[in-house]
Amino acid sequence: MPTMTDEQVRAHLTHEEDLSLLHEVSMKTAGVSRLEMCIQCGSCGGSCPSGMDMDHTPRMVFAMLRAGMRDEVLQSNTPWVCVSCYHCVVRCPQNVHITDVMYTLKAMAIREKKYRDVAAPEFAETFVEMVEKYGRSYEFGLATRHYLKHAPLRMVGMAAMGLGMLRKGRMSMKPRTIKGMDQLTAILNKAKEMELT
Amino acid sequence: MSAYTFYPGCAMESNAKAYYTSLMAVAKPLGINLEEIEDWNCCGATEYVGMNLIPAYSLIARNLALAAKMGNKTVLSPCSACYLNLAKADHYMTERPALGEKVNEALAAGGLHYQPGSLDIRHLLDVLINDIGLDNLKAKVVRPLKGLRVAPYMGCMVPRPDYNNRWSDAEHPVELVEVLQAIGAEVVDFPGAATCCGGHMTQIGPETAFELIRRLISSAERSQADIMVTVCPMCQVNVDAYQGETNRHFGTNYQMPIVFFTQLVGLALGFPPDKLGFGTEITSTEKALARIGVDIPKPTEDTPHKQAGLPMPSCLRKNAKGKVQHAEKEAA
Amino acid sequence: MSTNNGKPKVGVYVCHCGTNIAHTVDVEQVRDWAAQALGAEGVVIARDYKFMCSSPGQELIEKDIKELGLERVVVAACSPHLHEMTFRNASKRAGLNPYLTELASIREQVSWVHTDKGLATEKAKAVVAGAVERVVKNEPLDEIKVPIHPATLVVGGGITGIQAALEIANAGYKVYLVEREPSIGGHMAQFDKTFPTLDCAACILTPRMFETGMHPNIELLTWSEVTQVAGYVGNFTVTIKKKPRYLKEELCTGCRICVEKCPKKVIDHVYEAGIGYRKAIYTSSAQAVPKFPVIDTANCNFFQKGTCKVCEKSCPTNAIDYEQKEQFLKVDVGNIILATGYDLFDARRVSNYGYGRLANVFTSIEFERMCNAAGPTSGKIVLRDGQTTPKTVGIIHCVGSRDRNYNNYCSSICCMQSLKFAHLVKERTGATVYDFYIDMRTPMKSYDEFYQRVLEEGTLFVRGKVAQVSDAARNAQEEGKLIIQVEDTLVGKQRRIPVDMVILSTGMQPRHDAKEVGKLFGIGCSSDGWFTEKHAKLDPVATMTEGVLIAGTAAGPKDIPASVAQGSAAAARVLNLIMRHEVTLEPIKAIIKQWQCSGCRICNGLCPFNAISFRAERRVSEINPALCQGCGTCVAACPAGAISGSGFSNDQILAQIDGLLMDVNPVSA
Amino acid sequence: MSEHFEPVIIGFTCNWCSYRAADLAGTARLKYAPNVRLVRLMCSGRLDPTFVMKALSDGADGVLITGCHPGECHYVEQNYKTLRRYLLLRRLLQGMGIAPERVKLVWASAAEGAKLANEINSFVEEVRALGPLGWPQKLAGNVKEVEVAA
Repeated sequence: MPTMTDEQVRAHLTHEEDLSLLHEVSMKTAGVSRLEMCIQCGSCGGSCPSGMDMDHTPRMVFAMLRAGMRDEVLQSNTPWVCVSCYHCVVRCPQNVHITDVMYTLKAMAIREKKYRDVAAPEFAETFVEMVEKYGRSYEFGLATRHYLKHAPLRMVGMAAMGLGMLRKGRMSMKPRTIKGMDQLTAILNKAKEMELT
Repeated sequence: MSAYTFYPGCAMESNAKAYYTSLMAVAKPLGINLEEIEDWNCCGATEYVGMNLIPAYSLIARNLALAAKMGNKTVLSPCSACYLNLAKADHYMTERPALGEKVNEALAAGGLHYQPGSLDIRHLLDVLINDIGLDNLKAKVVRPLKGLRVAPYMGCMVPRPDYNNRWSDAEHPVELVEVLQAIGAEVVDFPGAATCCGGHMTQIGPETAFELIRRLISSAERSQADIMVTVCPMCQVNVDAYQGETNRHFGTNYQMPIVFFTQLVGLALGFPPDKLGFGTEITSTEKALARIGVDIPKPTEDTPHKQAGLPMPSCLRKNAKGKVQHAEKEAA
Repeated sequence: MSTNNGKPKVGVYVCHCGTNIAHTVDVEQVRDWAAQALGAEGVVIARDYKFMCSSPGQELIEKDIKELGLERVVVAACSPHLHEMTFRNASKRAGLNPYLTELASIREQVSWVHTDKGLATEKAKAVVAGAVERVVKNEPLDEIKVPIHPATLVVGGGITGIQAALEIANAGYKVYLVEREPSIGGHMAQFDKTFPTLDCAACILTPRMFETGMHPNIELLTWSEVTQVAGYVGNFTVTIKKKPRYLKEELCTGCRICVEKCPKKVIDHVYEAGIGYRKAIYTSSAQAVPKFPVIDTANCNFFQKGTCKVCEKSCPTNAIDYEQKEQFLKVDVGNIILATGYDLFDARRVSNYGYGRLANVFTSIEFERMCNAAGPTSGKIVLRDGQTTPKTVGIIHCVGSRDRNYNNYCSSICCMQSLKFAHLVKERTGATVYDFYIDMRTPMKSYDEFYQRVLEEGTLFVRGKVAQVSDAARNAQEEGKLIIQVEDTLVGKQRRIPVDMVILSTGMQPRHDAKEVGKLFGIGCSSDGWFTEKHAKLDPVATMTEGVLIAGTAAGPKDIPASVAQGSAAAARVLNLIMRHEVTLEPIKAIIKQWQCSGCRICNGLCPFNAISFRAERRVSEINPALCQGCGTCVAACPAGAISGSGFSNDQILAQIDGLLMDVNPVSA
Repeated sequence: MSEHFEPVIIGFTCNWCSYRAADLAGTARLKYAPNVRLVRLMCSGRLDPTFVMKALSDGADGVLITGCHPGECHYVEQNYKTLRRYLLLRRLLQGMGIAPERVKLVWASAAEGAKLANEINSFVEEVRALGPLGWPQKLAGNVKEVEVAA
C-alpha cells in the first residue's frame, strides 16, 4: 500500500499561490486527496445520483477551488447534497477522493459558517452532539429535534412513520450510553485540539 | 467455527433489529462465531466525518483499538456504513501516516492505541461467501426459496470504494446474487442493485431522497420482483419506512417490501419467520412470502409507554450573533 | 620506466576549464598534491592546463606518453560522458591502449555543485586519488568486431511489419516475416475506412499484402511463432515454430472449396471481432495472404468426433493432411525487427458502460467490421438484432485510456477513430450522432480539418466523460433505449441522453504476452507494458539490445502513418548495419574464469540478455561476449568470484574506493 | 559527537541514470553538500555488497546507492536485483552492529538532477545525525566498540 508523507502530499501541489485554496482543501482531507489531478472530465458530475439538486457539479466545485472562489464553494449546497454513494470515486479516471473532499468542504463550511441552507449542517451538528453525549447514535432524539426545528409541518407526515417504527420496536425512545463515555470524551477533546494541515 | 470480532453498529440495536435477530439466528448453524467488541461506540456515519476530521477518525479508531484487543484478525460488520467507516479509517491512517499519528495522539488520551493496517475489516456478506462458502451454505438449505422473485440490493458502501479489492465489481457486484441463488431464490435482473437509497438525504433533503427511492422501487417493480433484499440498515430504512412518504410525494402506490439477506437465509435454513425479525418491516412482506408459503407473524404491538425522566434533547438555537448554541447553555 | 615502486607510470592532468573548474577548485594545489601525495601510487607527472580538451592540451598528454613512457593517464576535468572519448583517442594516438585512460569528474561533481573552495579542493583531490588508484588497475582492452548476417527477421505481419519487410526486401536482402495468425494484414485488414482521408483500408493494404506474399526476398512464415532466440547482433539464430495448418501448402491452390463445404460454422472472435462467423477450416478473409486455409481443431468435427472429413473429400488436389505436426525451423539472421502490434482494450472491464451486458453497446473493432462491405453485415450499420438501423447513436471516447483504473496513457487514435465513426454513421444511416469526449486530440496532418468536417455534418459533441450507459429507464422517452448519463461539462449539468446504439472507442494496450516476448528477445517493457526504446526521442526504433529493433504499436499507441514510418525507420537501421558488414562492440563485458567457476549456475538466471549459458559437459557457465551488455550484475553475484567485469573489475572499483577515502582512512594515509 | 562532524559518504551511481543525474545537477549548477564522493558503475546491479563493506571499512560514514527507477533499468530489470541485495545488506549490517540507516538506496533517473541533489543533502544530514562510524579507528583499537545498531 503506498504511503505518503505530508511533505510528499504537498510536493505534488506546486504553484503554491495559485493553488492555495485547493491546497488547503487537499491537506485537510483524510487520505491523499489527489485533488490537484482533476482533469475536469465530468465523470463525477455525470455519475452523481443527486446531481440534479446540486448548485454545482463536483467537477465545477473543483474548478472553483482552483480558481480560489472560496465563498462560492463554501456557500454551495453541493457537499451537503452528496449522498456518499462513491459512484464518482470509483469512476474518476484520476482517482480523486471526491467523497472525502466533500466531507472536507462541509467541515470548512461549518467552521466558517458559510453554508446557506441550515437544515443539513444543523442535522449533522445534532448528530455529532448525540454521539458525543451517548457514544452511540440516538435516532429518536435526532429525528424529533430535527423535525421540530426544520420541518414542523413534515413532522405530521413523518410522525406516522415514526410511530410505526416505535410500534415495531425499531426506534428506542431511550438513548443508550456506552460505559466508556469518559474515555471517549477524553479522546474526542484531545482530537479537537488537532487539525490535519 | 471461525471467530470474528463483531462490530454491530448502532442501527442493529434500533431500526435494524431484524438484521440483528436474523444474524444471531443463522450465525450458529453457519459456523460464524461472533465476539462483540466490548463497549463499542458509533462509527460516526456520514455525518460525523463531514464535521470534524480528526475527532471523527478518533471516534472510529476507538473501535479499532478496542477490536485489536479482542485478538482476532478480522472485524466483521454487518452494516454497510459502519463497514466502510472502519475500513476507510484503517486505510487512510495507513495511506497518510500523519493522520494515523494524530489519531493515535488522541487515542492516547483515552489510554488506547491502534496500529493502522493491523486488522482486516470485512463485511458480513464477504465473510459468508469467502469464509463460510456458498457450497457450505447450499448444503444447509432445508427450505429453498423456490419461486420467490428477489431483487438483490447491494447498495453503495459495500462494493464502493472497495479499498482492499474485496468485491467482484463496483457497478454490478455478484456477491448478493450468488448468496440468493444459493438459497434457491429466483434472482431478477435489477439495474438498481448498486445504486443509492438516498442516504442521509431522507433527513436533510427529502425530495432528493424520495426520487432516489422511487427509482429503486420502480426498478424493482419493472423487474417484477416480489421483494428487495439488502445488506444495509440505511437502505432498509429508506426503502421500507420512507416508502409511504415517497408514495405521497409522487402520488404513487408502491408496495415493495425490503428485508435483510440474513432473514431470507434464515428462512432457507428452516427457521420460523418470527425468529428472524419478520413482521418488523413497515411495508408488509406478507404477500411476497405467501408465494413460498411462509406466514408472517402479526406485528407485536410494542406500544411505547410513557417513561418518567425521558431525556428530551435540547434544541439548538441561534443567538443574536447568529451563533448556534444550546438552549440550556444560553439560559445558564 | 624500470623502477616506479613496481607500479605503472601515471600522468595526472588537471583542467581549469577556463574558470569553470578553477573558480571553485584550487587547480595548482590539486596538481602539486597529486605529484607528491600520489607519487607512491605511481604518479610520475602532474600538470594543469587551461583547457585540456583543446588541441594543445591533448598534445601535452600525447607528448608525455611518448617522452615519459606513461602507462596510465588520469584527466581531472569534466564528466566522462562529455570527453572520455576525446582523451581515450589522444592516448590511442600516442600508442597507449585507450582503456588505460580515466576521467575524474571535478567539474560536474565538484566545481559546479559546491561553493566552498577549500572543501571543493579537498573533494577534487579525493576524486583524483580515486581515479589514480583505479587506473593503475585498468587493463588494456580491445574493441570487439563482429560480422553482420545479411538476413533479417521481422516479427509481426501487420502494416508495420509489412512495411519493414518490403523496405529491406526491396533493397535486395532476405527477410523472414513471422506472423502468429494464419494471414498477414493485422488490425488494419479488419478496418473499413482509414482517417482522415477515408481511403478504404483494403484498397491500400491488400496490394501490400500481395506484394509481400509474392516477394522473392521475403519468406512468409504465417501461423508461426518464434520460440527461441540465440546469438547477438549480426549473428542471431532464431527458432520458429510452424503450427500445423493440416494441409500441404505445396498442393493447396487456395480455391477455398473446402471452406465452402465445411459444415461447421463458428463465431470468429479474431478477424470478425465476434460479430461474424467463419468455418472450422478457414482463411481470415478472401484476401488472406497466404491463401492457404487452416483447420481450427478445437471446432473441427473430425478432430473432435472423428467423423466428417468433408474438406478432405472436397479438396481437388488432395492437399488436406490431418496428420501434419508442428515443425521447428532454425534461421540465421543479423537483425530482428519486432512489429508485434497491440491488443484491443477489453471493454467489459468498464462495467458501467455495459459492454457484454447491454446488447447494443459495441466496441470500435466490432463497429469497424460492421462498416466493412466485406464484413458480417455487408457494411450495414444495424443493432445487435442484425436488422434495425439505429436512429440515435452515441460514441464514447477514451474507453480504457486516460484512466487510472485501466490504462493511464492516451491511446492517441481514439479521437480520430471516433470522428471517423461519427462520419460513417451519418453518411450511412442519417442517424443523430452524439460524440462524448474529454479533450479532442487531432494534432496530425489534416486531422483537425476532419474534425471540422464532422462538426459541419452535424454531429452533436458533448464534452464530458460518460459516467454510465444503462437500460434502466426513468421515464417514457427512455423506455427501451440505452441511456447515456454524462455531465455536459460545458453546460455544467448532468444529462441523460437516450440512444439506440453505443459505440465504445476502445483504446490500445500492450500485447498480453509482451513481457514474455520482450524477455525472449532480450528487451524490456515500460511500466505500461510497451517495449522500451533506446531513446524515446533520438533513438525510437532501437532497443538496449543491439540488433533488436522495435516498430509500430508494439512500442506504444500510434496510428497507421506513424506505424508505417517506424517500419521504414527500423528497416533503414537494419540496412545501415547490413551495409557496414561488421559492427564494433564496446569491450565492457563480463568474463567467467573457467578454472574458478563452480558450476553453481546462480549467474545463469540473472542475465536479461541470455548471455550466460551452462556448459554441461564441462560443468561451468560461459558468457557470450557479443550478447553481454556489460551491466555487471553477474559479477556482483558470483559466489566464487569467478566472474570479472572488464572495465569495471572488482580490483578497479575497490582501488577507486581506497583512493576516494585516502584522506579519511588512517590505515592507508 | 562533535558539532563539526563532517561525514564522508561514498555514492555508487549507475552510468545511465544517476551518474547522468549528477552530471545534470552540475550543468544546472545545483548546489549540494560536498560530503559525497561518487563511483560510477555500469548498472546498480553491479554493486557487490563487498564494495559497501569496503567503503565503510575504509572510513566512510555512509554509503549511498543509486540506480534507475524500477521498471526503467537500462539493462531491463537489474535494479530489482539491487533492491534485493540492498535489503539483505541492511540486515547484514544490522547483524554486524552497524546502523542499517548508514546505507541508503535512492532511485534517480537521468532527468532527476534536483532529486539526486536533494537526496544527497538529506542523506548527509541523516548520517551526520548518526555520528562518525570510525570503523578503521575502532578496528585499529578495540573491536567491541563498533557501534550498536538501534
